[in-house]
Amino acid sequence: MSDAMSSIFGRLGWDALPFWSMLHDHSPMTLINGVIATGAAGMVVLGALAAIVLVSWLGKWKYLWSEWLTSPDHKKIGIMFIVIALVMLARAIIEAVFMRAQQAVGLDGGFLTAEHFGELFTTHGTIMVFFMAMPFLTGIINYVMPLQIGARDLSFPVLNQVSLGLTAAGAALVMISLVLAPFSTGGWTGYPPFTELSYNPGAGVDYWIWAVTLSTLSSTLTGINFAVTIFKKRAPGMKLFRMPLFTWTALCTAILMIFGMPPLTVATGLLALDRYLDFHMFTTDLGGNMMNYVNLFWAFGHPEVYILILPPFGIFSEVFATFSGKRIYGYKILVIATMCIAVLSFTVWLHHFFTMGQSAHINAAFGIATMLIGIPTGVKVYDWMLTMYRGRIRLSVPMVYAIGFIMLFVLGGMTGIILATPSVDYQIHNSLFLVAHFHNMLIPGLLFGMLSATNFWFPKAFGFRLEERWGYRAAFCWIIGFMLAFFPLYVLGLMGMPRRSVAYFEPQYLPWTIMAGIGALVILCALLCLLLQLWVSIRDRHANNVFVGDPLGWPDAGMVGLLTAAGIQLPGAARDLQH
Amino acid sequence: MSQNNVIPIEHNATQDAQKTRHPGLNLGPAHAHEEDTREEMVFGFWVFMMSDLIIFGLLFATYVTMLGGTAGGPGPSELFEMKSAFIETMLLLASSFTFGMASLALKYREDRTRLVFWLVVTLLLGVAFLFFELKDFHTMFDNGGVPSRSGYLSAFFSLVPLHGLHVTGACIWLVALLGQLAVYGLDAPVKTGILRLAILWHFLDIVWIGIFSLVYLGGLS
Amino acid sequence: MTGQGKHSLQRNRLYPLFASLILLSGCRADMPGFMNPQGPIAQAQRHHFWVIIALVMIVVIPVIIQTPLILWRYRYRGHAVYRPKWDMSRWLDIIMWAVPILIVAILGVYIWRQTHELDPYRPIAGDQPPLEVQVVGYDWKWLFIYPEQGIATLGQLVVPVDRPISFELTSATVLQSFFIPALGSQIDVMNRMVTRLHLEADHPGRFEGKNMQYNGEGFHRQRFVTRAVDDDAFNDFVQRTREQGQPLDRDAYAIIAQKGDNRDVARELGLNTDDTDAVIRFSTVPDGLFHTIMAGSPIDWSAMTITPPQQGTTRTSVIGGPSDNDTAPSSDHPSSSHDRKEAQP
Amino acid sequence: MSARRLNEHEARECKTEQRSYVWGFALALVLTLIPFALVAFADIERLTLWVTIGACALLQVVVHLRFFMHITLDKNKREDLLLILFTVLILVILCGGTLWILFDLYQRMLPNMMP
Repeated sequence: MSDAMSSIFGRLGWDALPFWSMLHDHSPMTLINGVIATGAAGMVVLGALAAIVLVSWLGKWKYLWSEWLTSPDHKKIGIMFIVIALVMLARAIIEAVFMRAQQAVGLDGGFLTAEHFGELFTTHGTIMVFFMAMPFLTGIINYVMPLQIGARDLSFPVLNQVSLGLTAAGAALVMISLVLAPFSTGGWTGYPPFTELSYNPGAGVDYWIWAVTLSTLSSTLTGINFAVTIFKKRAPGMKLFRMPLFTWTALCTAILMIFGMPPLTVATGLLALDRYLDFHMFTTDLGGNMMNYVNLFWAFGHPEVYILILPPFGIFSEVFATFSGKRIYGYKILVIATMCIAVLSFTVWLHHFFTMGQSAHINAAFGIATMLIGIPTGVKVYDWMLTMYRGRIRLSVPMVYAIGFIMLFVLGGMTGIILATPSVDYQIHNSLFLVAHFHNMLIPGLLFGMLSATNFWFPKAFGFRLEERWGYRAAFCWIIGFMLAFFPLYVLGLMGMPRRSVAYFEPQYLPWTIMAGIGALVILCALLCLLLQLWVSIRDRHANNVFVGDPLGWPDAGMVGLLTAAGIQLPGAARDLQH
Repeated sequence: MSQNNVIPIEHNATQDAQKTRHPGLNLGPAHAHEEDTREEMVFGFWVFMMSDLIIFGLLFATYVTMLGGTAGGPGPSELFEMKSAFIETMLLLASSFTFGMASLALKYREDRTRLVFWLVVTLLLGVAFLFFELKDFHTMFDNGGVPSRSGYLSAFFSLVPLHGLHVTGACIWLVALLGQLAVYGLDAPVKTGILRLAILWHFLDIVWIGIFSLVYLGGLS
Repeated sequence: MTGQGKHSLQRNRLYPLFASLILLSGCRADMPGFMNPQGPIAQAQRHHFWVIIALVMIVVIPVIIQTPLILWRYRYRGHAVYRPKWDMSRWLDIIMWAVPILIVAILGVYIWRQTHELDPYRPIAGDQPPLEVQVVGYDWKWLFIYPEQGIATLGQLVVPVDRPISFELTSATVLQSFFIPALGSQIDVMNRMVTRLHLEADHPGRFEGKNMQYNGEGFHRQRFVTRAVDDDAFNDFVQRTREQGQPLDRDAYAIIAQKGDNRDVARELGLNTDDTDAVIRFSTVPDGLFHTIMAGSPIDWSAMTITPPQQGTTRTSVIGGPSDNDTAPSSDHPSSSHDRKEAQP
Repeated sequence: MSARRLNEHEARECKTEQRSYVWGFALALVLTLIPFALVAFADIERLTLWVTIGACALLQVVVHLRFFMHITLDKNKREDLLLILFTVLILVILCGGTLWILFDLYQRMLPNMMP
C-alpha cells in the first residue's frame, strides 16, 4: 500500500498542503503566511470549480470542446493564448503587490516569511516571462499575423494546438504548485548550485524545471510555425517589403524563438539530469561547473528579451501610424533596425553576468555590443516620433499606451546603457536598480504593447469595441502606477539594496519602499480597471458593434496594406487610412 | 471574417510545378502534386532541424568546456575504443548512403519494392549502430565511466546518448513509415514523411561527424 | 561628503545638470551606497554613472520634450499642417543614425578604458603594500581571514584607511556576491573558485556590506559591517583579536558551516547576541584554511599548524603600540570581542 | 507495384543523381578514413592532428550537405542555404562565445578546469 502511495505521490507528503504547517505551529508569522498561502490555493481551487460550474450551468461543454479546445483555427488558438496570459497576469500582479507590500513594511520585519517571499518572486518572474508575456504575444501574433499576410491559417495548425497545450500545461503546473507543495525559491533564473538537489531537495525546483521546459518547447514550436507561415504562406503580391511592420517584428521574434530557446532547453535539461540522474554538470563537487549554466541561461535570456520587445515595437508602429492618420515614417529603416536588433541580440548575453569574474576585455566587448543595440532602438523611437509629426493625432486608448511607452521606454533605455557599462554594473548588478530597469522595459514595452494591441484589434476579433472610459482609466493607472512603483526602485538600487530581499535594515530605504508599495496598489487598480473595461464592454456590446453596414469589418492598418497590395479598393473609413 | 472573401490563398498550381522549388531533398517529376503542397512541411522540418542543431552545438561547446572536469575519474583515453567508434561511424555513413538510395527509388521510379528494400537496409544499419553504441556505453560503465562520476562524464553522457536517442527516434519513425507504406501505399503523407525522415537521418549523420571527430578522435589523440 | 578625489572638477560641473535626480535621491549626506563614495573605486563608478547619463541624455531629452509638443501641435482638432504621405527625409535619417552611432562610439572608447581600469582583479596602486584579506561566503554569513595577521573575523571587516585591500574570495556553499557599496565593485563568489577584488577606503567610517545574490531564506541577513580605521586602530584591532579572540578550531568551524546568520553563530558560540551586528573574532586560523575550503576538501585539523595565539610577531610586522581606540570588550566575556559602540577614530 | 517507367530525360537525371550519391559516399568515406587512420597509425604533432581532424570533419559536413541533402548554390535552394548559413552564424556566436567566456573564467578562477 505504502509502495503504491509512494509510487504515485513520490516525495509529496501531507506537508505539501499549504495549511499544513499552520496546523502545527501557531506562531503569528506562520499563521499569516499560512492564511495567505491557503487563500491563494483556495482561489485556484475555487476558480477551477467556478469555471466548471459555470460551463456546466451554461451547458457549453460540447461547444467549448469542439469549438475551442480542439479547434485548430489560429484565431481561436490566439484568443486562448491571450486568456491564459490574462489569468496568469492577474496572479502575478497580485504576487507583486504582496512583495511590494512586504517591502513597504520590511524594515527589519514584515509579514512574509523569507521562504514565502522567495516563492513569490520566483513565481512572479517565471509567470510574467513564460506564462504572461510569451502567451500574450504568441496569442496576438497568432491572431493578427495570418490576417496581415493573407493566409488562411498558420502553416501547421496542429502544431499550433500542441504549442497551446504545452503552454497551458506549464501554466497549470505553476497553478498546481499553489495547492500542492511550494514552488522553487531559486528565482526565475534558477541558478545552480542553489537549485541542485543537495541544496534544494524539495519539489519546488522540479516544478520550475518542468513548467519552464514545457513553455520553452511550446515557444520553439510556435517560432517554427510563425517563421514558416510568414515565409511560405503570404498571399500573392505580399512581397516581404510590403509586409506590415507587425508581421516583420513577428518574423524576427519567430527567428529569435527558433534559435534563442534551445539554450534554455539545454540549461534546464542539464539541470534536470543533475537532479534526477545524479549528473554533475552544475554541482559544486566532482568537476561540475555552474558558470556554464549561467552562460547557457543568458544565451537564451538575452534573445528572450528581444522576443518580448520586438512584437510590441511592431504593434506601436501600427498604432502610431493609424492614430496619427499618416504613413509610418521610414518603413524600410524600421525593418532594417528590427533585423539589426534581432541579430545583435545574440551577441550580448554576457552583460547579465559582468560580475562573475571574467577579464575586462570580455566585459568591455559585450558592454559595447550591448550599446550597439541602442542605436537601432533609438532610431526606431525617433521614427515613431516622426510618424506623429505632421499627422492628425487622436489620443485613443491604444495611443495613450503608445505615448506612455515612448516616454518611459527611453528612460529604461538610458538605465539600460548604464547597466551595460561594466564598471558601473559592478555597483548596481543584482540590485533593485536592475529590477527597475527591466520592469521599465517590460511594462511600458511589452505590457503596454500587448494592452494597446488588445484595444486596437479587439473589435476585429469580437465585432465590438472595448469601452473607452475604463480603457483610459486603466491606461493612466498603468502609467502612474508604473512610475510610482519603479522609479523608487532606481533610487533604492543606487543605495545598494539587493533584489529579492525580504527585509532590510537601512531606515533610509523606507520612504522609497513605501512609495513603491503605493505604486503597486495603483497597478492593482489598473488591473481592476482592465477587468471592468472588459465587463462593461461585453455588457454594452450591442452599442459598440462595429460591423454595422461595413462588410469589410474593422480595417486595421495591416489589412489595409494587404488589401492595397491585392489591388482592392476599400470603402469608407478604411480608405481614409490608406492615405 | 473578411479576408476570406478577397484574398486568393492557394499558390498557383501550375507555377513551376515541374521544377524542384524547395531545397534539399525533393520528389521528382512523378510527384507533381505532392511537390507543390509539401514545400512548407519540408521547410518547416528544416527549420526544426536547425533549432535542434543549436542544442547539439551548445552541448558540443559544453563538452569541450568540461574536458577538464574529470575530477580524478577516468578520461577519454581510458574510456574510448577506436575500433567501436570506427564501426559505428561506418554503419551510420553507410546508412546515410542507403537512405539516399531509398530517396532515389522514391523520386524516380516510385518503386515500392526497391524503396522498402533500401529502407529496411537503412533500418538494420541504424539498429546495428545503436547496438554498438549501447555496447560501448556498457563497456564504459564497466570501466567506471558512469555519468555520476564526474562533470566530464556528465557532459559526455548528455551529448552522445542524445544523438543515440535521436537515432532511436528516427528508427521508430522509419518503422512507422514502413507500416504506413504497407497500409496506405505510397500516398502523399507517406512521401513527405520519407522526405523529412531522410533530412533527419542525414542530419544525424552530420552530428555524428562532430561526435566522432571531437569526442572520440579528439579524445583518443 | 565633499569630494576630494581627482574627479571633483567634472563632478562639480555635471551635478547641477542632474539636480532633479539628486533631489529624488533625497538626503544625500546619509545616503548609503556609491552615490556617497568612500573609496576611489566607488568614486570613479559614480563619475562614470553621471558621464553616461549625460551622454545618453543627448538622445533621451529630445524625446521627452518633443513628444508632448508634437502631441499638442498635431492634435486632431488642431490646425497644424497635415502631411499624411510624408514618410521619408534623408537628412533626418542621416542625423538619426549618426548621432547615436557617434554617442556609442564615444561610449565604446570610454567603456573600454574604464572597464580595464576598474577591473576588480587589477591591483590598486598605493604607497603601502595591499592588505590581504580572504573572504569565505557561507549560508548566511561572511568569514574574513587575515592571512598575514593569522586572525579571522565574522560579521565585521576591519580595514585600514588609505591602504589598498586585496581580497581573495570563495564560497563554501552556493553562488553569492560580495559587495561593499560605499567602497566599490561587487564580485561573485563560487565554491571551488577564487575570485579577486581590490578596494580601498579613503575615509574612516562604518559601511554596510552585503551579499547581493539570493541564496536562501537567510539571504537578507547576510550582512557585515566594514570598519575603515586608521593604521593605529587597525594594529590595535589585530592585537586585540589575537589576545581576546577565540581560536577557529574544529568546533567553531562546525558552527560556522551550519546554516544561520552572524547572530546564530554568536549564540552557538556562547556569546552575547542581543546586538544585530554580532561580531565574532578568531585569534587563530588553521594555515591554508581558505584554499582548503575553496577546494572543497575536508579540513584535516590535526595536520594543520595552528598559529599560536599571542605570538603573532612571527607572522606580522605591523603591530603597533597599545593605543586603545577600540572599546574594551565586556569583562564577563573575556574571549568574546563585541565592540558595539566603537569610537570612530 | 512495379516501377514506373522512366523516359529518357528522367533516366539520365536518375543516373546523374545516383552517381552523385556514390561520389558523396566515396568522398565521405575518404574523409572519415583519413582522421581515423591518422589517429590510429600516424605519429604526428597534436595540433596538426587536431587541425586535420577538424578540416576533414568540416569538409565532410559540406560533402553531406552537397551530395546527400542537395544543398547547392542554385537559386531555388537559396532559402535553405541562407537558413543553414544563418544557423551557422548563430552557432559560431553562441559556441564561440561560450568557449571564450568559460575558458577565460577558468583561467582567472578555476585553473584546474583547463584541459
